Amino acid sequence: MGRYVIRRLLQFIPTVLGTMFLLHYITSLAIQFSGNPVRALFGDRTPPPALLQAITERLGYGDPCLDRKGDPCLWRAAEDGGGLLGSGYELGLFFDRLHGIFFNFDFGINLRQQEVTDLVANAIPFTLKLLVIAIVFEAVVGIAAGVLAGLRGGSFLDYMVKISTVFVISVPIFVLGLVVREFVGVKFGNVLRGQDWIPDLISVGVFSPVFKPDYPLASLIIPGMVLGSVSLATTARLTRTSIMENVRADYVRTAKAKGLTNKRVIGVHTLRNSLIPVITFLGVDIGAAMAGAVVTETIFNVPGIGRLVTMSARTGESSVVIGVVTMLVLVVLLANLLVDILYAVLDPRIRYE
Amino acid sequence: MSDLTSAGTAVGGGPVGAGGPLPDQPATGGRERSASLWADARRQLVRDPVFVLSCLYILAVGSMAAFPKLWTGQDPRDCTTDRSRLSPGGEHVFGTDILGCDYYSHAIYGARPSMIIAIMATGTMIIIGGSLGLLAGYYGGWVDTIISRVMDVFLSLPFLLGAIVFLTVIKRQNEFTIAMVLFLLTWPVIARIIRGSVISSKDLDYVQAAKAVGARNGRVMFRHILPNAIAPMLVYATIVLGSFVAAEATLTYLGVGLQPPAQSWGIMISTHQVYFLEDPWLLLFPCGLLVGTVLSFILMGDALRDALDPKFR
Amino acid sequence: MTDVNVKMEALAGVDPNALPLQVKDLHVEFRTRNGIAHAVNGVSFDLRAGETRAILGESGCGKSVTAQAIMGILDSPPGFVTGGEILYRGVDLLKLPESERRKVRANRIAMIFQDALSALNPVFTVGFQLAELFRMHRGMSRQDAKARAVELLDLVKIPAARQRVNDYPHQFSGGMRQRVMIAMALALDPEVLIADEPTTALDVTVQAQIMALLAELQRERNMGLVLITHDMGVVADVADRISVMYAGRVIEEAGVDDIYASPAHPYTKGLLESIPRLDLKGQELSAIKGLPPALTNIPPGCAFNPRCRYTQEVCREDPVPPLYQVSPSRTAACHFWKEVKGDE
Amino acid sequence: MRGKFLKVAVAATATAMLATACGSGGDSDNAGQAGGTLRVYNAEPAFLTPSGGDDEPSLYVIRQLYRGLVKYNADTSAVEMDLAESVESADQKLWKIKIKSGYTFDNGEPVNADAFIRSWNYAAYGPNAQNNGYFMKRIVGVKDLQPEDPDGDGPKKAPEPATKELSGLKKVDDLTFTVELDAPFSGFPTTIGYPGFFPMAQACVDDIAKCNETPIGNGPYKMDGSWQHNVAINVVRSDSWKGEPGKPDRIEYRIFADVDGGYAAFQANELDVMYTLPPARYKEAKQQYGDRMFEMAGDSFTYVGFPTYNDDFKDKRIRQALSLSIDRQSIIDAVFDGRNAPATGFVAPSFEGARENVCQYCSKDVDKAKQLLAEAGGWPAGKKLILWANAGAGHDQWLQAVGDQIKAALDIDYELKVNLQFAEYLETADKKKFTGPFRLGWGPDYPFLETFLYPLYGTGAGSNNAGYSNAEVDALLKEGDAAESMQAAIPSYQKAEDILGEELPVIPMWWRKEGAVYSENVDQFVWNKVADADYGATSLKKN
Repeated sequence: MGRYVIRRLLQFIPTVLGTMFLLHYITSLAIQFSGNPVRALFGDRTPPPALLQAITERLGYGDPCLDRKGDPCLWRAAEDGGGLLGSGYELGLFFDRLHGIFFNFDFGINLRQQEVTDLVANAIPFTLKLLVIAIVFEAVVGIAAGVLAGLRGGSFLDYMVKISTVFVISVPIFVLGLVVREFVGVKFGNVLRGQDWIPDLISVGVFSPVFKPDYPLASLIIPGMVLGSVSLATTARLTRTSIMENVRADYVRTAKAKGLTNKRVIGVHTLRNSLIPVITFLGVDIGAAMAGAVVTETIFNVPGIGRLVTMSARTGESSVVIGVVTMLVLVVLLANLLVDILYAVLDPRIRYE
Repeated sequence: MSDLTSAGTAVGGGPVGAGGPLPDQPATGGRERSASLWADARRQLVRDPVFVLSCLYILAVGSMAAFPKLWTGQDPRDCTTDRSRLSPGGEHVFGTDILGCDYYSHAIYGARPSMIIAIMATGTMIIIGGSLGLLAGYYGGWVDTIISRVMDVFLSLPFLLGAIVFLTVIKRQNEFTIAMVLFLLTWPVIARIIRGSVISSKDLDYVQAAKAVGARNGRVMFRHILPNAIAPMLVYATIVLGSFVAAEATLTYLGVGLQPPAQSWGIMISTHQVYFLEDPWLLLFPCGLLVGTVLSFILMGDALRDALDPKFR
Repeated sequence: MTDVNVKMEALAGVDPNALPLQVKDLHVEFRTRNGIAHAVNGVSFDLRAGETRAILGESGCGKSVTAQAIMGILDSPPGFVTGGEILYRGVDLLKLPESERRKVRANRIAMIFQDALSALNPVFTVGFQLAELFRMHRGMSRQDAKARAVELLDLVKIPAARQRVNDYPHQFSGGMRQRVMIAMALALDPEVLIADEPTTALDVTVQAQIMALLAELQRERNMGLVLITHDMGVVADVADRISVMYAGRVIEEAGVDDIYASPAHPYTKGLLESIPRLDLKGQELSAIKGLPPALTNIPPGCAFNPRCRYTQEVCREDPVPPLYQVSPSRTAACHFWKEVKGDE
Repeated sequence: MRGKFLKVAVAATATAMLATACGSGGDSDNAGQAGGTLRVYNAEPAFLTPSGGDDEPSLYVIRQLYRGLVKYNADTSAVEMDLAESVESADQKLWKIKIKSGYTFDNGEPVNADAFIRSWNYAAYGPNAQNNGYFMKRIVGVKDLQPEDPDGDGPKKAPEPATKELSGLKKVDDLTFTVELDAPFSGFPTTIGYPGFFPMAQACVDDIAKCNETPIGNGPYKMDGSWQHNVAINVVRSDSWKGEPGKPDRIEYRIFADVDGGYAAFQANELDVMYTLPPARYKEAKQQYGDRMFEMAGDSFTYVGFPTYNDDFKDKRIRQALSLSIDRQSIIDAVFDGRNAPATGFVAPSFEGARENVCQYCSKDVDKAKQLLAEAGGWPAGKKLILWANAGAGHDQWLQAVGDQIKAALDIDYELKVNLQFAEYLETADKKKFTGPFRLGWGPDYPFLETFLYPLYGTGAGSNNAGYSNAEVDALLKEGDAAESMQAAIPSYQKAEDILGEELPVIPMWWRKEGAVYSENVDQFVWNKVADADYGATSLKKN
């Protein structure tokens, strides 16, 4: 177990560095090819060059390598001519950024000169709540539907689950989100709000068409369900397949031959094995759900990470997009690592390899 | 679409190629077995109404993309603001959009970019991702280590976020760049499938036998190992085609996809989603076509997997 | 090990003097997309206490399905028992409600599977899987059940049982795993043990050890043993009586000595001839030509007729050959059993 | 002056046309009820400091937290003294400003001459990188605070400015100071009502980051808690404010990522005021909330500029012909649901001195267009007209309609070039690299018609993206700047506008109609022609 974890950790390091270099190179290319993003800050008005320059410096877009198209910004000519090992070069912007991230926890600032770490810190509680709701929703409903469908393979119920899940996968999530907001949040919500006997928590909170600061949790339930619905389909199908495979497994037959009750055969012997891939999926899905939050949060006005990324992408603030994505990628990688370890915990065959 | 990297598992079920296609096949008759596997699969597929319907739908959409003139004689660029947002009916079967362009011909012509993106991205993904997976699985060792680490790097980018990052940076959003971004973010999935499949089949006896009689690496890879990997790859590719069609729409909605005046379903949906309460058909028609296409691809993939995976017989 | 023998509760209608197991005219079919497969077509046999009955046949002849039907663990759908009776001490198991039938499993009739690696749940320790029996059927506490699990592992001669009880199945060698399987089957001291190819997956030396262990335990407990196998060698050593199956039917039933001395069905004869024998070194080994029929498409008449060298017109026509009484204690389903028997 | 620059930028980059408010004048002297909580729609502000905030969402908050020297009349947009006792000048170049005594910041610091000088210096100082530094451009000494980069965009950094103070600002006594301008400007008093000229406390300048999160204001409202980014900003009535008190006890700015989400919240009765509407919901809103909707012709200008530096567009007859082929109203009806007013001049209709039909070529007349085109020698055969707009903001739609109409009228085929993101698009504009007509917008800085003229058409002016240069226009603008009063300046500016109407360096397209809706809880909604929705003056019904 210990060795397994260490091996995974060692694999983790090049992945993180590789991912960060990828993101760094993309940002650099962006600036190299399409110019200074600070300019957009001034809109139709042309700013005095001095002001533009000052803001550019503040934002750290002043490195000369950003003027050379295609330069990966790995090295720069050392100012004193000596540089690393007398080569005349020293570590460039990429290493500055790495240093910033790992030693100072500095992911850069946005065009409004707010720290990306602060932006994320403000946004993350909302995204976390949303994610928890989404994952719980997709896990509970998805697994339940998957188990039912899997146990009765080929039945009407199975068919229903299959069709509805494929359908959910096919509808673009933004269409689903918009329809839910307008019909469930506004139309149906207004009907509820017109009824006095319905508690505010339900009518004003849960059925609020958009996130509401007064009901920080209740008003996230519906957005969370929309976010979860995409992976809900996946979870259900994965569970279904997994159950169908395991229900025929020899050890399930053994369990039956042991005279165990049906409940125990399914609940202990089948489910435990079937859920290993599902739980792994749910873990990996955290990353996907974060990405999905980009759409959901925009539609339901949840002030989380996803909305932050969308708004930054729309205004061309690549510094924020990159900063946030870098941070998210670190989170995703960490989550993947944990999932792998969890996998080893759940499946002893991996553990003792 | 939340994440294409999970779409395979999503739709397929277990990691499609994880255990190799036929883990229990007798060591010798691999080739014959796979031959009869394909024949069986074909027999089963033509009897499956879902598969046949899906195929027909895809064919229809494909012909819209390839030969739009077959479907409509109207020019989608013939617009006049005088007939903005007419309801469906009469001369304009699907009505007109806000600029007064015929919506039906718009929808027909809109099939092309969506299909081009999906096909180009999937094709590149299969060729490059497949080759890398083959190399990694076959040679193992440091080749495998390097390729696997690079795969990890790309897999660590959640699909939508990665696409947003790449496309905000590229800023030239056309069919080609979008397809390339989709490819970049998804090739590791297919590479993984192939790699797993190759690893599980390279120790099979008939492969060892081929090596023992001195077959060259290339021949062993392509004649003996690759055929085993084709079934799971085909299943995944079909499903991913659908996901890419949906992804195009989502990216467009987020403002990083195709840009007007290009015509695609994604653009039609995201331009008109704001009108869906007033003039729902503006959203309904492109959305219906899109959902139908995605649905068909996924159902096709499902049927293929059921047919090709003996476990589900 | 006497306290293991406490039965949970009496099964209504049990006649202690009746045979522990009687199978009468059992029919099982599988309803698949490609048609109905007739896996078992009227199998009958008896089993006395302490007796070992071997069921012999090629893979796909329906012997494992018969075993599963007896245990009531057929995958259903697609498998369905469509006729016959399975009597445990006079009680027809097929007529029992599931909740009653469940109590028969492991308590009175237990089963050992072929591939212990896949038959043991990979994610639980063997201790858990053994203890589970005592917890569920005997209502023991976890601790007591665990202690019993250790005793069982000792019983099947697994060294260092106390430590190994916490190991997972994949940490055991093949032979050890099969011992675990046996321990699991014997845990509740059943009267009938069905062993489905218990040694097929094992090395020859290990095979012998396992068979010896089984035989020893059977003797100690006076259990009836149904040994399902395709291995004539194994049968010769341990079996008392043999039922030979082909295409879902018993085509010959006899004491072990009779069969080996003079088979009365061409199929049995073929099987025997295909065993390499040291005393016939140098001669060509004769194998049965062709393949067994697909169960969805069994030929009319005698199912064996396409492969049989005694085939005549009558064999190709329905009805199938009846079981001819070859001697008071043996039957064979061949129109020409006399010729077969005499033709050495 | 009202910063609509970024409003345009936001509109261009965020959602499609993010309309600002609409409204008619509720009048402020007919006092409604006081009290209650007013919940209003807002987007995420950029900054909550007067020196930094120049976008619409910021200004909506800043205007309630801070107050400046002058304010604007809600109905007439005339300049009225607010914190200033007087703003006077003999030569329109040296202005003397006297401040009323007794006003303080929330933290007790006095609002005196230093407070203004401090704030303006802070904004102007280049290294502070304050957006509103731009507005100090007329004050003497601003060049010393914003030095030029010696090698353009190159690796060398701009030198550290020698001084941190504008030499044109002089304190006379505690409550009096003088402002010296580079050149005479008669409109100066209108400019200082813009939030960029509001005062800042010393404590605020000392820790600007903290002050941005929890502003130390001097206005009728003060912060309740600090800025909850992307969620809400809450303000309550301030006790230290000596002027006319705000009506609601509390104003809650709910922050939305896009206007559609905000509208959904409004429909669910979670908001009392939406100062803008999603374009696509305009019809529906009008139907549903007709009696609670304000509409007003606004002052956001959309135009299609000509690259006059490009040979194809040097001949004014070509420019006139293209303008004549466009039917503005039909595009407005189709694409905007009628939410714009066709432009026939270059100055917002609501401005004093604005006239109709300054542009003779701004209504559709295909025959005349063809004739003018023929006179100019026709359009180069086979050459496509390239129409430019920035990507992702929905401009492509109406521009496509423009192209369709030009094609129909003059048989000139067109091509849309709409794939540049806003930053890159603006850079293309700055570098004068457009190859065809381009879409841009403009919002006024202050309620004085000059704001629509010099910045866009003055030779070498910052936002003269058409590259237009006309000595006569320049002279007339200067004449207006030096006029002895704002009234006296108007005729000169009008003459300049007349020349533009003939020369057509840009095609005026339309003025956006502002539209706002408010809930049943609102008793009297107040819309200020310059400062837009005035939440402090809006009263709520008593429950």
